[in-house]
Amino acid sequence: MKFEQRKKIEILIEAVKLDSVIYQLEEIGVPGYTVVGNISGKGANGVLDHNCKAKVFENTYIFTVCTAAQATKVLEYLDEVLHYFSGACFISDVQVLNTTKHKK
Amino acid sequence: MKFEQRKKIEILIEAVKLDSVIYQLEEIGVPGYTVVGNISGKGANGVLDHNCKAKVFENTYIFTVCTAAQATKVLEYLDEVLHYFSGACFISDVQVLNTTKHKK
Amino acid sequence: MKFEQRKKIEILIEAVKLDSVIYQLEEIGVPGYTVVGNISGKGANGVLDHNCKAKVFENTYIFTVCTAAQATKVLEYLDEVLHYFSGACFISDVQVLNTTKHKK
Amino acid sequence: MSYPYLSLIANYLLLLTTTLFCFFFCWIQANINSTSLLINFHTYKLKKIMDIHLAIANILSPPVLFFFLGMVAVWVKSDLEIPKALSKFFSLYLLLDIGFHGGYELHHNGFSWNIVGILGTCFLMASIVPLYAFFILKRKFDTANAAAIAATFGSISAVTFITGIAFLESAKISYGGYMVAGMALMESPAIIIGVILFQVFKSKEATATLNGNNKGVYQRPKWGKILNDAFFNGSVLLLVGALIIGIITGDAGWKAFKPFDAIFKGILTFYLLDNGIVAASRLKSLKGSAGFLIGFSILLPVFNATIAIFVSNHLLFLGEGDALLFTILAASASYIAVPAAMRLAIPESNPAFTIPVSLGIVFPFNVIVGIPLYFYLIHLI
Amino acid sequence: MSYPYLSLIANYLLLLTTTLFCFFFCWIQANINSTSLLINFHTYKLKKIMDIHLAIANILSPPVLFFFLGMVAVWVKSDLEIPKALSKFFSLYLLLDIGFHGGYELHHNGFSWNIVGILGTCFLMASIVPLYAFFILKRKFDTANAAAIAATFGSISAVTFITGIAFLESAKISYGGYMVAGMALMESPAIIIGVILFQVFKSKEATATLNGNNKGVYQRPKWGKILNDAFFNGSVLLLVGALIIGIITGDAGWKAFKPFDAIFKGILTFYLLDNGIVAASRLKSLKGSAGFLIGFSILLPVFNATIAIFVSNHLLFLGEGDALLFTILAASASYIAVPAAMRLAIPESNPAFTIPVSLGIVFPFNVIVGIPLYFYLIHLI
Amino acid sequence: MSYPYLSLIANYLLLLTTTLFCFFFCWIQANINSTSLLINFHTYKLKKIMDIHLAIANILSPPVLFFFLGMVAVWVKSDLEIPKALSKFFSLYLLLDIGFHGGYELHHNGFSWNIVGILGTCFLMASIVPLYAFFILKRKFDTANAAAIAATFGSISAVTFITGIAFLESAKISYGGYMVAGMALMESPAIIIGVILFQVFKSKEATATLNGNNKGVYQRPKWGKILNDAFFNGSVLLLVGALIIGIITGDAGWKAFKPFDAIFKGILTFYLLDNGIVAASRLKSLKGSAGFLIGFSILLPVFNATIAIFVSNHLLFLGEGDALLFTILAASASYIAVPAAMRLAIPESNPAFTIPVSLGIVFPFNVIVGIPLYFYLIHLI
Ligand SMILES: Nc1ncnc2c1ncn2[C@@H]1O[C@H](COP(=O)(O)O)[C@@H](O)[C@H]1O
Ligand SMILES: Nc1ncnc2c1ncn2[C@@H]1O[C@H](COP(=O)(O)O)[C@@H](O)[C@H]1O
Ligand SMILES: Nc1ncnc2c1ncn2[C@@H]1O[C@H](COP(=O)(O)O)[C@@H](O)[C@H]1O
Ligand code: NA
Ligand code: NA
Ligand code: NA
Repeated sequence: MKFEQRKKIEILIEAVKLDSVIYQLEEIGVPGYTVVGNISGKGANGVLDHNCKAKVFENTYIFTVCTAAQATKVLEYLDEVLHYFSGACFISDVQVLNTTKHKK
Repeated sequence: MKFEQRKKIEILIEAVKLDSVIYQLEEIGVPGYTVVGNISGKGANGVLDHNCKAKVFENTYIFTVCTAAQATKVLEYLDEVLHYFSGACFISDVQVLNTTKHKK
Repeated sequence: MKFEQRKKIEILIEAVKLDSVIYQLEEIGVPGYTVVGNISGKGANGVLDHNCKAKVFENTYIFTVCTAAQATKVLEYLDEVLHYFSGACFISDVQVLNTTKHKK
Repeated sequence: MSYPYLSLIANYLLLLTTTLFCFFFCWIQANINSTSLLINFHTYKLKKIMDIHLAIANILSPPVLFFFLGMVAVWVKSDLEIPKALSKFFSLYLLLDIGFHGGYELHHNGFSWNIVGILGTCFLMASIVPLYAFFILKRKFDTANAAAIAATFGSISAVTFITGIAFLESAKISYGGYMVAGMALMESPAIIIGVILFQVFKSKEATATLNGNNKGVYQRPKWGKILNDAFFNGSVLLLVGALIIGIITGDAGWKAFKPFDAIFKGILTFYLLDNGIVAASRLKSLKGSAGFLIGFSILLPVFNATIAIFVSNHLLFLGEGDALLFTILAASASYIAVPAAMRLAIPESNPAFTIPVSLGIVFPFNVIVGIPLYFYLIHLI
Repeated sequence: MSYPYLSLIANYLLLLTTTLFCFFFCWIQANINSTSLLINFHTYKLKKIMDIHLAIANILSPPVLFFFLGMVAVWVKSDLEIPKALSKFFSLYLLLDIGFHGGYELHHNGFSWNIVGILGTCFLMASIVPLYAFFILKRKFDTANAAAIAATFGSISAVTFITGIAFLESAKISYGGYMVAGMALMESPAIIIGVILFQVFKSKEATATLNGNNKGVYQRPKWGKILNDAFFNGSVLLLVGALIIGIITGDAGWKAFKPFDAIFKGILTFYLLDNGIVAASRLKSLKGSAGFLIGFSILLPVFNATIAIFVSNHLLFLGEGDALLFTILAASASYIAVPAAMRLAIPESNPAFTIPVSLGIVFPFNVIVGIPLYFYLIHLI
Repeated sequence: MSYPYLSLIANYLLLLTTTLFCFFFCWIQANINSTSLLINFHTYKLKKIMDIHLAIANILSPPVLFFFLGMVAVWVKSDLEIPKALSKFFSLYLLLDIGFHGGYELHHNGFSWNIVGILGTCFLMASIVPLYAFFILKRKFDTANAAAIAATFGSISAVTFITGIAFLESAKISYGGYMVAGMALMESPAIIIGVILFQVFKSKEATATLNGNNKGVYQRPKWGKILNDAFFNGSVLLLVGALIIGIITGDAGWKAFKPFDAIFKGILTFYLLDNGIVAASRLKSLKGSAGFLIGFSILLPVFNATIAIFVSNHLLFLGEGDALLFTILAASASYIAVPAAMRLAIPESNPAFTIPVSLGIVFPFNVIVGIPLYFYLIHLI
């Protein structure tokens, strides 16, 4: 078994902005990402829920595991987006099980 | 970009107790929390599922990223709750991307 | 409050293979696991979605917190599974709040 | 990881009871023809037996058979499942429909002092059942679990009630819209009585808890929240709301709603299919005092039903339809609201008792055996 | 964490308006009998008042009452909720049904130049409303929020429209299938006008943003995406698609679809129940300029309605049914598509203004007070 | 990240075929009037052509048109989507309804040896198709993928079958309830044959896997699980269960269920709308041997259909309704159960082949072109 050190970036972002974030992740070229549905939460901007009709008060959760270099680019992008859009961003260290598919 | 060191507390708790946990998080004053829906799992108390009618065998997942001081208070509360209620609690270190909104 | 150092293993795996993975986790004897529903994502094998009829393009997300010894066994199993099945595996360190129930 | 032993026995017992019951009725059915000449002169009795015929036809009604199919799906490890969102919607639909229909009937037949008497008795029944159930259960369980299980039996199961209504409709027997109000009244009292019983009797026990380290800091949910949850929980609110709206809108309202009401049996069919799946899965988690629990969960409903039949016949002078519904309410046990409320108010109680009992045993028993049995008894008296 | 103050006032005002309105109509209703002899000779006027009677009957229609029930559920902190998947399905069903039905009607009555005129006016109305709304709003809000709220008012709410259709159907008043096309046309223009208004007027403002550190790197969504989202969003596509399919398939298609259309009122009932829950929750998040917003959100729809009534009477010569629908379209505000589009195109705008206004105030006002009020006015003229 | 090339071609081809087909029928339709006088004497042939008329009317049936709308939604990048829970429910509803209805018919018409013959042929057909499909596919694919795709074609698509039933109902052509049992029988054999084919032929290949490091430790799913999944999967169980319940409950059961069955076409419409969305998205993921796959996926169903038509005409002597359903079963490919079963049993197979083929090409082809085409052929013979 081989492992590689990677950064895990967890992103919470307003539902309307999810597509843009995904687009940017793909532009930067992260090896993958996962979107978790059915999210609700509370932060500086009050309660966000997946159960209200208006997508604007809806929350989405997406995480990506990528190299430190990619992480820096992702964070620079998010730093800007989070000035305008509701959300949060958490970074941590993970090991990735390096199977053939996930070899960079 | 500025980052701050924070604690991430992941909580799995019986659905009936979710409201109390959220109430307590807000009392303690964590800057935010996220609830992830559609959870199922297994632990010491057997299988919990979101798909059975009775809310008592239902599981919820909530995480909060907060300062070490807040984390201690949250953990003290949970230590007690988890004597009576099904659930688990995991703590890890994360960096928070410090945008204007998330400045403490 | 007592804490214990554990490994958190996050697994993303094709929906058809979820049952086998869970079966293996139980065989290895991890103290518990949590399955998060409503997942979608993208990786080396393209977009996976929970919203298409065919389960084969569906993604599942499961994580377990266990001892390092158990983690090794889980990873050995996954190393093999991930040669054939779409998915990813991330490992990190967490502290577990050790209530009576979660004492090993 | 071995397949729970006792659940097998439970499944088996259930199947046995049901089969015996079916045989019993088939025997009656078979004898109708051969004996019909003999008892031809005794027309009254014959008519009664003919109605029993009806009862059998109803065990074989699609919703009940689909309930079976759901159980079979679990037993053969099929992946058949109803999405949770739909299952929640079905129950909302059934409550809204039954409430609205009850309101519409009340709009027509008006309110009388007689109805007040019936509703009062409903309320009383829901308060007394948990009391005696508690003292029986105390012999086997600690205070917390005894109180929780007792409350579960004291409250009602709306879907059992609705299955009873479907039964009456196929048999073309009428019932009063106020019975829906009676059901709403019987949902919550048991919760309060359960909590009171626990508070009173636990102080007599040693205060040592399971874990031995109850630091006393732990705050129980306050009565405010308990009462709010009990009386304004979604089901009660929707039921009562629909009832009131039915009374207000009368004919015009019901006419507009009618085509939606027409799919009632279809929705009930799906809901019971789902309940069959969940009930069979929950039977698996029966452990501990399972033997006692299984016996208790079949005898208590029958005992409650007997009292209810007596009351409805000798005190309330109810018609057959109303009597059956009242009996079903008394005999059924809650598997949604009460177990959740108990879990929160009495966290020392173990849901691994309440749910398998109410959803795994009492519900199937009532739907398959109970409803026609109670009807048979009411009919004979 | 204190319960938002102003939402209480908003709730209160809403209740007050509604109550006053109900009293007003009850008073008319009460006077019909006493004065009926007096004005018996004036048959024409009497018939009008009789029709008002109808209007009252419709405030008391099940869907509207269930909307109230949903609001009550939030006020008593009940856990009643409709699963999101169902709520989405209900809106898809309503759009498909109304589109299909409109298409079927168009298939029968054909297309005329008259219809082109009506559709053109719809489009114009949807383009003008955001313009004057913007300049009124600019007095209290910055450019971003003024543009976003103005666009919200310029667009329409399909469910308000559909509630209007249910109203017409109970009152047995006919309307044209082309009004559905009119609705589709009125959904999107406001989005484009809102964005243009913002682009034009923000340059006149200081470029400093809220955070003061707009590095200018930030890329706004391109016009391509805005236009694509505006014209091909799910609701518009389904509505227009169903309309076209209705035109194509004609009688055969409608006949096959008819039984599914029959449950229309039931689905609307559930949808409004859900909307009541969400509306009441959203009212809570009203903050900031709430006083102004509440007043504005009641006066602007009434103002828009007045213009629409004038236009439909003096320019378009519409029948009562069509006039009511046109008026409802003008008076309603978008609570799904436009707030989301504005959030993306004008991120400086705050959704804490648009949603509470459109879903928390305008929607209930139109459904409860507006529809019968506009009908009354149209009827009087 | 470039838009997959071949999917464009696939979409284009599909549109082309469909358009040509429509033109073809429109041409017939147009000629009916002009030639009707000419062939008036030839009444028999005319009646046939009139029925073709029916066929065209059915391509323009709402469900099929909404299927198109779903595809259009993807092409214009709309956000239209049906919540997954509803889409699952729709398929459960359709299976339950069709099973129940089939059972009810069997209850009436009874079981005959003739039926046994038909069911046996169904089973045989489902076992032979994957065999010859495998050997054709082996020329282009490795054993794993050839076996998986072959199994996909051997099994059936319930919704295609149901669309066929809707077609027959509009055309007022009767069919036998046993065809539903035939469908249930045709679901699973292909899975087993696919796995056997793979097991037999892979040993002839080099054992080196894709990754070259197959340590041999890897455990394949056992036959027990494969068989259990194949015969007790949710769809089969619900279908067969509903069929049996339909037989048991007969008239009384069906009468109660009737109003729920009435919304059948509406549910089918929604389900096809959803399938249109998913099919169009899946077409995008066609890569690799796309050219061969597209051709193969249109020719094989037509070939299977031809055999089926021959068999149903010369061996089984089926009526037009039964013959069409049998043909549709033979021509359709599984896009839910089989691809999932193959993925688990033959992990070396790539779902990027099975799904785009079955859901992206075969399903649309059958629904749009296939059903009326097969009907036309059956009718001509
Ligand atoms: N400290 C936090 N811990 C966990 N989730 C958070 C935190 N802060 C914000 N969030 C999530 O991010 C969403 C938006 O945050 P905000 O923009 O601060 O309102 C919230 O609804 C939460 O779901
Ligand atoms: N070691 C673990 N790893 C991941 N999830 C866990 C673990 N232990 C418990 N859980 C989750 O917490 C829930 C309740 O645990 P328990 O009270 O131990 O039954 C389970 O259903 C799981 O969802
Ligand atoms: N680097 C990553 N970060 C987050 N999720 C990932 C990553 N790589 C793969 N995944 C998830 O794993 C699934 C399967 O990955 P793959 O087999 O590489 O297509 C994807 O659909 C994602 O949900
Ligand atoms: Na009871
Ligand atoms: Na408007
Ligand atoms: Na086939």
